[in-house]
Amino acid sequence: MARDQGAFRLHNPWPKIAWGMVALLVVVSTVLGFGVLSRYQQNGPTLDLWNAICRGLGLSADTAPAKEPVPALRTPTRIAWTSSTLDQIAAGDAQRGAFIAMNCVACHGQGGVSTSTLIPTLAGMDPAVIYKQLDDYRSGKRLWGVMGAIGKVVSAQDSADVAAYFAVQSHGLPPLRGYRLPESGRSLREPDPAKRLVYAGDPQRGIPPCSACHGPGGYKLGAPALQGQHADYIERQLVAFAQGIRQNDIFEQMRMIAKQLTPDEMHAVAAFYGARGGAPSAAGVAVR
Amino acid sequence: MQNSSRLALYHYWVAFAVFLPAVVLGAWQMLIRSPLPAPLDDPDAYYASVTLHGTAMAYVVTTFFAMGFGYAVTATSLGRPVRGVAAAWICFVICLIGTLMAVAAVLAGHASVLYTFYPPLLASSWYYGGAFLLIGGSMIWVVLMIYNMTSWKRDNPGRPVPLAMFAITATAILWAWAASGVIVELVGILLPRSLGLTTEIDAGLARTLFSVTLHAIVYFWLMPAYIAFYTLLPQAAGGRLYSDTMGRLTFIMFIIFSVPVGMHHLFADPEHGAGMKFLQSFLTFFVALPTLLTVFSICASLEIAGRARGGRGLLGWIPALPWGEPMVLATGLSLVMLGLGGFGGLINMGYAMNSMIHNTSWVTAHFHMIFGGAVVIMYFAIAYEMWPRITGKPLQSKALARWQLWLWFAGMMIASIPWHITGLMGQPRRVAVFDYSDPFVARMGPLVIISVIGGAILLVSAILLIVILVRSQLGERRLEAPLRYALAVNPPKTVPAALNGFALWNAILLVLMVFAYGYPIGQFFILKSKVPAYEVSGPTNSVGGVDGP
Amino acid sequence: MAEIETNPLRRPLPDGVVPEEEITRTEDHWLAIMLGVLGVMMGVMVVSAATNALHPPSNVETIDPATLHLGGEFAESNLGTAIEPDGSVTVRMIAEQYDFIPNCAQVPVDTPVKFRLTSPDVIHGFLLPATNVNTMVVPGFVAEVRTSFSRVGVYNMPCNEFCGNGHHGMWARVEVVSKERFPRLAATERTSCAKQ
Amino acid sequence: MATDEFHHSAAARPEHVAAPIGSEEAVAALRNGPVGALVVASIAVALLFLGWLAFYFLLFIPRGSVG
Repeated sequence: MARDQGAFRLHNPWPKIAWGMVALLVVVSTVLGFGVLSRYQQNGPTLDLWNAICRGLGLSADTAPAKEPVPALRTPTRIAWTSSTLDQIAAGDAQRGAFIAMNCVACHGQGGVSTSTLIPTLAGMDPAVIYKQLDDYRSGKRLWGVMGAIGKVVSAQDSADVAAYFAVQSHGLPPLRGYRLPESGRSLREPDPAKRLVYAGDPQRGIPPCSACHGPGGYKLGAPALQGQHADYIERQLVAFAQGIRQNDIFEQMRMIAKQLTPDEMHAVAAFYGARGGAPSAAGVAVR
Repeated sequence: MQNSSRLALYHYWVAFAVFLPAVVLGAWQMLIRSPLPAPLDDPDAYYASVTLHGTAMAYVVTTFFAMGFGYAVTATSLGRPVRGVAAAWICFVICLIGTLMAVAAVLAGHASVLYTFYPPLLASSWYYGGAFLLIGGSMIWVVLMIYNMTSWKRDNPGRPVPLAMFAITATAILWAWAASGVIVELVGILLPRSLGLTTEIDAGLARTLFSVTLHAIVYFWLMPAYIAFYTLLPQAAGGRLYSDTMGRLTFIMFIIFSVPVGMHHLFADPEHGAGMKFLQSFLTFFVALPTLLTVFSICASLEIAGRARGGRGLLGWIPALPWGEPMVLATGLSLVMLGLGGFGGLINMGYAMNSMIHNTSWVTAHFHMIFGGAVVIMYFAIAYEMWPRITGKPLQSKALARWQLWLWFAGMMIASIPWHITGLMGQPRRVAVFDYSDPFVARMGPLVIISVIGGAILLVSAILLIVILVRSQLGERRLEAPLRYALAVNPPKTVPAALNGFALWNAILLVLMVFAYGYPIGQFFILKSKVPAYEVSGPTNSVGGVDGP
Repeated sequence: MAEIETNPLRRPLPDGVVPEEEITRTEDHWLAIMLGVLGVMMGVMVVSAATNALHPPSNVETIDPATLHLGGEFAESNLGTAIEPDGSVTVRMIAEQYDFIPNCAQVPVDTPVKFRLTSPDVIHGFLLPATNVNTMVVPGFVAEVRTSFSRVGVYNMPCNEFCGNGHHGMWARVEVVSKERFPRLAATERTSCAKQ
Repeated sequence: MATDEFHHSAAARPEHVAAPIGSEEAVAALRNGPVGALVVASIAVALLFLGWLAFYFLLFIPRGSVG
């Protein structure tokens, strides 16, 4: 093909014109893009040619003012979802976790199915959630009575094991995974405020739909499934986030959302999840 | 029925059978975004629906239509049976399996990532696998088109390849270049991650690779329409093609300029410097050239026809044209939408001006005008032109076809023009539901309702299309009418080698691609930008809830 | 074949009436005019981009998305609006599934503003309607937009890129206030509407 | 086959070539060159061009700086 087309024989008129045009395009666009336009930066000094080329390619970035002072660092947690953390959680040993979990029965119930409405059910909870909360108790990022002391005696490995154990327990929170069938009444036109908040959120106040992270149908790493959780517990956590008592949510997300909610809305959303949870077990039904 | 006719017919039917439900989804999506009540107002259903609508329209309808059109053009323009029919059927089956896999994954709720994938969102491997089979499978068609053209050239040395065949081969080559980006993204990044072979995704690289596809794919969709403009329209109008050479040059320019310009879809992205963005913005200007050339050539061809039919005076040829012919009517309507859509495109590619409309409804409006309007209406016209030739039965009826084309045009205008305006007002794309109690959003309400009406009209038109095609095919009367291509005013006896093949242009495109994409893709081997993936249907790996150890 | 030969409809034009050269010349003229039109547009674009320093937002900076909250520029204590020594302001925000943080930023009018955003999870979009502020927020990269606002007011700020099933709930706001109303911040202070 | 050589640019076989008008009509139609087509296409491109300039200077630039 190349031979009878003479694609590289520049004495033929077509290849000559075509290659010439291409060369022209390349030169003109390079000069304009890197030699001219990249020199002029918005709200910044004009760059010399070398810096303009580097910036135009993306090799160098906009320079921040040198060593600006920053506020005292405040972090919500020590946990980051790095691959090593996720690997440790994934490697949790449920059998070993079962032994550790015997210490949890008194409050969190047999098999992690809590009978107390202010204590969360752990059965079926995502192991990453349990792992992170235990670490937050350990580091004092989440403060809640006895859990702080318990957090200090369990190691990271213990946390992963116990998380793995609770994750596979049944009769607790229904599985987070899987798709829910589409259903009408999940948009912003839904009159029931709780259902509206759960499935559609409230964009005007910057509140995303709860279900997008907490299910049903949604998932976010580190966010617990709420369906079937005790309503009183959910409501208390929302209040704690709103009042800043609880601050271990990464990027203030739950604090920001909870501050926007009225007490009635917190109650309604909590009741929605607690009541619609499909009664995990007879003992697990929230008592109100 | 001739084998190549059956081949074309099967492809067309898959395309149109997918087209109708996809239009239904589109109309419903407009409804749920509007202030009007919609059945099944569930945001999750919207995102699944957008994924399905995009996948169906962008990959399935277009690929099957182009393949079917390619076989029909090959058989008729070369005047001999398609070579490699067995491979063509294998290709058909592979693409169909891919389609079914992808659709099943979306319907199961495991693939709400939209047809543009958006890594690090991660869908089920069935979706990516399906997309790969469909797009990768269509490469068999690409090879068949090139093979048919080159073998004809070998058998007819020194003769010009018929313009229609030259153009469909250009389409195939363009599609191979275009698809290379998405195929590398699927095989190199998304499939391995969704199968659990890798742990991280380079979102910036994935987006850059997809941008190679994202603009050129639009020209892949567009090419059958342009082939109709050049080779079918002049004879339908009763005239001759103004210039055969310019037709060839147009298709060559499409190959060269539609691929190394994809980064204008990434103007707002943080992973590329402004210099590289300017280079591709600059090249994007040249992709307007073949279209501007076509506008003139087509007007000139129509003028010849109109004058031959008795049109007098400067513009008297326009009313003299046979507007009752679906092909002529569709072209007129198509050019109007192409003008409006092209205008939007000139705005989008304008370097910094892109910031004004990036990811707003303006963009949705733009490509619906171009693809949903200008291109798809020509698909209809091509189908109306070809149905009698491949089924051997007359069209039932031309009047109904005219209604269908007018409705499609009206629907698309009514739907898209308000979108342009809401886009300028700042309405974001791909949002399932809007809070119309917010005064900022409320101002867009009336415009959104108007576009819903347009959507309903489009749906009526799509149903009408299927009715016409089914009625025609079930008809009794037999008809013998071979497909005919337009003769140029001066049919060239010979053409320069450069206009009779693609080697030179592929070499030029390769150089331009290295220039435009070499650094933008190469930089990811240095940048540390890999990030974890986020599965859209919840965890399926070991950190998942119920699947624990 | 003989029939075709004699069919006048299929005969090429007699040479010299409308020679191919003339057709090519007409098309060439058209092509030249079109190149001129496109050239003018490109000229407008290049000149105004140079004089006003108009670019698509394109600052290439990478960052580890998993550990943003543990320290550095995007720790929660450093989010919000900061005043730089030169009097300009920098707004640092996180775009994550499915919120902007802070979800209401405050900036002074007629002041150089630099938005710096990044994402700890998936791709988001940052758009202020009726302005040219518009960028993708890609995890692993810091997105930066430099601008200044000439009009006081509240700008809605939707996420404009599909980021998952909560995408439609991801709206925030930017409040542009007069210079007098903007708080005098110490170098280590950060502000947002929520903190007022 | 030399007689139908000119058909090859449209289709390889004569039955697939359409020529609804003969040479005389085509000549007559093009006697003044495609002036009407030039007018129509020029108007279309002019509208496009002016519209683009209007968008650039009346919409884009007033929306403020970006970079």
